[in-house]
Amino acid sequence: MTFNERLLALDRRWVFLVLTIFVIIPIFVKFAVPLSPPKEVRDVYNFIEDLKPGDYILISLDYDPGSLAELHPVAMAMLEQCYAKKLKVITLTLSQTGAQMAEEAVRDVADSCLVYHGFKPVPGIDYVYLGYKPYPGLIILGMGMNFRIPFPQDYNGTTLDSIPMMRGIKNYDNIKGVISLSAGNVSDMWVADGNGRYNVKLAFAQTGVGVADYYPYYQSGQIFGIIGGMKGAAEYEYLCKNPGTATDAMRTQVFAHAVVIVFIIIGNLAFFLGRRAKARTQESK
Amino acid sequence: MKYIILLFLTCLSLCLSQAILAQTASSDPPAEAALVPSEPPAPPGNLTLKDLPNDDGHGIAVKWDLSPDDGAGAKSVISYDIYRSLSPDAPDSLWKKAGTVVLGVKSYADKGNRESDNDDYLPKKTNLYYRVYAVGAGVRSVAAAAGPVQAYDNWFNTLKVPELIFCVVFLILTVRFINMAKRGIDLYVRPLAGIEAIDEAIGRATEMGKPILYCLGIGTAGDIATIASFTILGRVARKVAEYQTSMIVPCIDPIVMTIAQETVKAGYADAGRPDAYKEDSVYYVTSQQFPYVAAVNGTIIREKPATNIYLGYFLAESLLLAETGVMAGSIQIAGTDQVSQLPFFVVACDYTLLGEELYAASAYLGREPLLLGTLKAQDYLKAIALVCIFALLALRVFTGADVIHKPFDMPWW
Amino acid sequence: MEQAVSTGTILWTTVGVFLTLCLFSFLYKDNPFYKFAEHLVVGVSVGYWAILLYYNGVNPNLFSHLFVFATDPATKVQYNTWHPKFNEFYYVIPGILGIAMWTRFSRKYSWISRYPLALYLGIANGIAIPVTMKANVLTQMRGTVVGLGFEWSKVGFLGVPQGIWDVVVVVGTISSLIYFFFSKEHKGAWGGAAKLGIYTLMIGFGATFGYTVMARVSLLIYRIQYISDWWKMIF
Amino acid sequence: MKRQIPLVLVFIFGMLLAIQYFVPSEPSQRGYEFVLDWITIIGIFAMVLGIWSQVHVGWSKIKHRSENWQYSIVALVSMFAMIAFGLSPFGGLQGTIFRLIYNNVFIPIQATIFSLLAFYIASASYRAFRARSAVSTVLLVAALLLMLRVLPMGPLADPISSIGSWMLLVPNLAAKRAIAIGVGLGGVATALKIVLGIERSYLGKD
Repeated sequence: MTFNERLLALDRRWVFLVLTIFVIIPIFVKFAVPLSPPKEVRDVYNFIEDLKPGDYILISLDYDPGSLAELHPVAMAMLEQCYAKKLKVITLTLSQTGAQMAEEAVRDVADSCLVYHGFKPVPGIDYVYLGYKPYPGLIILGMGMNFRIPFPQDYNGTTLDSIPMMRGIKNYDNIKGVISLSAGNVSDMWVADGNGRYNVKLAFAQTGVGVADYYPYYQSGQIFGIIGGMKGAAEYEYLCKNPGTATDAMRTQVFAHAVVIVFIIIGNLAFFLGRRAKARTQESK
Repeated sequence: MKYIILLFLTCLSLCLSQAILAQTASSDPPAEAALVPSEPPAPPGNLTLKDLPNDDGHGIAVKWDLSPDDGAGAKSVISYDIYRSLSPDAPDSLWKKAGTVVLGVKSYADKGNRESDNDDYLPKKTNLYYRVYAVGAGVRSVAAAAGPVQAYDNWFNTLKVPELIFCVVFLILTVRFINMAKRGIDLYVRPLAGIEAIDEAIGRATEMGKPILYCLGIGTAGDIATIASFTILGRVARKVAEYQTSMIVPCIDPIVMTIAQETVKAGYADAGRPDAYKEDSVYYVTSQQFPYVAAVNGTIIREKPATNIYLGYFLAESLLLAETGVMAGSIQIAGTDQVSQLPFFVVACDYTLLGEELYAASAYLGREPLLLGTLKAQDYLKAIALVCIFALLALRVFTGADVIHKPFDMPWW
Repeated sequence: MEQAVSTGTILWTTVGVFLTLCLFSFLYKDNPFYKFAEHLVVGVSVGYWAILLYYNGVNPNLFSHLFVFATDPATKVQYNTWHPKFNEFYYVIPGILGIAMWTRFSRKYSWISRYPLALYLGIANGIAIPVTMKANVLTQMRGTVVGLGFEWSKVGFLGVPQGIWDVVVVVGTISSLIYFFFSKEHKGAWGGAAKLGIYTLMIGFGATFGYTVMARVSLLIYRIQYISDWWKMIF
Repeated sequence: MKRQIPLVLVFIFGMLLAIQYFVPSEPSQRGYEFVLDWITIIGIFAMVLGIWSQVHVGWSKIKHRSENWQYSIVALVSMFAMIAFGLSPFGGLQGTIFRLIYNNVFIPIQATIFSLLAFYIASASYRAFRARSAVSTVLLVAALLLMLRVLPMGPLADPISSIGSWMLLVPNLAAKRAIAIGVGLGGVATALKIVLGIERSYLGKD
């Protein structure tokens, strides 16, 4: 049996074994994946980076626990970026099942800021979490008039006017931009009602499945950036120099994909070598 | 516990920050953003009510002219609230809120509930009255009651005309070609690779003395793909009986199992060997997707069937089954209507019936003129669909998008 | 975050991890561990499904129409009082049809079960005809005709106007449809169009396949996480 | 009696339900909902046949001591145990043991079987993606490009990613559309074959 015949008849269990090894390695060996974030992700990052301390930004965590794996890392990295830049962060959710999860995220990141940046953003001064209200389209429109229409109070029941950072903050005119992290069609409402009617500067983070549907909005300039799926999340973490769960998962993904690609290449090489060898033996006959 | 503490701390820090800020903020200008109820916007005008067409008689179509304050000014409208009542001068508490729409919208289809014990019950053939409020920032306009209006049953849904036309054309074509087939007119169909493979595969199983595994997918007996698979199963069973091979049919649904049993039995009877049919060869595994896959994979690896046939409705199990089949060294034939799973079958199986080829397969296998007739009808309707696409696109190119958009923007679609 | 984990939790999670490893062992070869896990999950799932059908199927869909239900004031759970009610007596029909399925236990009367089966198939197929026509044929036709923008000014892939790509979509759709024609052999120009169709299909399939790898690897990552969580819990 | 009446029933109910789609009136809607209940109820009663099939196949394996008969005991015991735990005396659907088994046996096993796909997708790629012919080369290249999107490709990342998006949005869309239209017509044809009684093998012989 020649070498390439043996390769062609390679037992699939070798594929399984190599894949297993390369999926497990990244769990123990942490190293940075060299990612090259595409423009649409860099646009989101640069937008936030270019804001000045004290600027207001609205982050809408419009996903449910089902999309947690892909969107939570973006939320974490982005919130930390905003807190570190001392932006005033308004957060809310338009997903019914996501209210508590979003609240925890907003607070957890604030807590971890103490460790990483030496200060703790204060609720009510540095950030506010407005909670969940039904009818996303109406909420988005209502906030265009005044935040107090859909959200007379924040998640904890404090009236907006008695929250220090919300004083004088009336509607989208007072904030620099909106970033919606969503797994579904809430994004369409943000485009139609938020950007379409009030010209809000808008960016999205979407799940890997849905992201393709929202690229046209990026191309047409209705949104200024888009972060797609686990890869986008890892890229965002990379830009923020804040590797988290998405980077971990991406490390495994890169390895797994590399394994599959290498095997495909090996298979084809063996196939071509075998075909040439066969042609040669036929010639010599 | 930790959350309670955290919540407590959050509240505490909030209170503290309030206290601190209360002192510093005293010099701040008054919070201009505060929601001061503005003047109420002007009410919407010209409220018209009609029975909602194409419904079960529990709906009213409400229309109005936008309020002059819609979309502009300090007292701009944010939304419109629609209320319904049984009497024009009922007190506010007896007006039921039927719905809310955002600014700029000037109609609302009020689809009530048809059960009289439901909170949102909208009675049929009864006088109803409506009010529409323009809602501004914290205030709403005045609203006058309009009505009466009554809701009626409708006997034909005019929005479904396109489907009706296509269905009727299809029926006519089918009947016409079946009649042609009955009269003995030869209907040509091109050869299909996967179909010939089925014949060969059964022959191979006979040579190897090994069974054939036929998997109907994870659909219920109500899924068309499963039904198409039954029609193929009958023919395969017949050939299996003729070749005197055995077959294994694991099913995911009891009804699927029952119909498959009848089908296989009939196939054996057609081949003239009804006694060779074994009831246990068509059996129920479980109704859950992944346990089913585990069991079928086990069967494949242990029985090492000469051929695996996967036809029907498949989801993620497509590749799970097909790769296991490769491990067992079986020839594999697959087909499904699930576009998302076709790539995996194409990659892992020897022959794949793509999409509608699954539906055509029974006609090919049986070669019965009547079945070929429906196949022809299918081709003709496909041609009609193509012509429609061409014509509409041409119309769109030559007349501009508006003309073509108009019919397509109707609620038909 | 140290949290006391109860012995019960550890025990049950260990069961889950053990079964997970049993199933992974199938990748090496069929073995008693896999066979055990396989038969266990089949049994459990049939039992689970039967119970689910009883509580969420028989009760709401049949018994609630034929018998008076009462609510337990303490637990708010509905229970069947077995007192017949008569205003929806016609629900006896599906009940009889269901019981007719059981005639399959008898050789002599098993033909009676064809009646409910015939009704089942008649109903399912009747519903399917217009719905399929609309959902597949008409919706996709509409997508082809008005779903695309045909914008010539907007720049798309490779700097080519988006409108051109929309035309490519239409051409791809039509040539793929031509590939599926059964009445005409793939010869000449027709065969050329069909060939274009099969290439379109293959690019689509390849892209879907390559795109899916990521989602499948994610599933594996979660499983490994599940095992490593257990590991951390124990050690 | 044994074949004719079922065929007539299929025709009548098939036609009625097809026509019902176009009739929005209240009696038609109520009738539709009632008839949908029939399907559910027939399915539930058929579950007894399913369980019987399980028991029958399992029991005959055990009785004849055929290969792997021991495992049939596992399947039967776990099935009846699960049913027993699910019955009211043990707390019904919310019963503790029922929930525990569901969460720690059923869910992990399901997720694990699903995750086997990661391995299978790798082995299938290795085996099947060979540039044997023009068609298979196209398949191979398309899949490869989409997989490369995930790798750090440096300056090549942007072009590869845009080719990938293009393939998903242009040829993939065309392929999906064409298949969907064909599947729709084929599905209607199949349903019509059953309703018109052209296809009747499912009714058995005699």
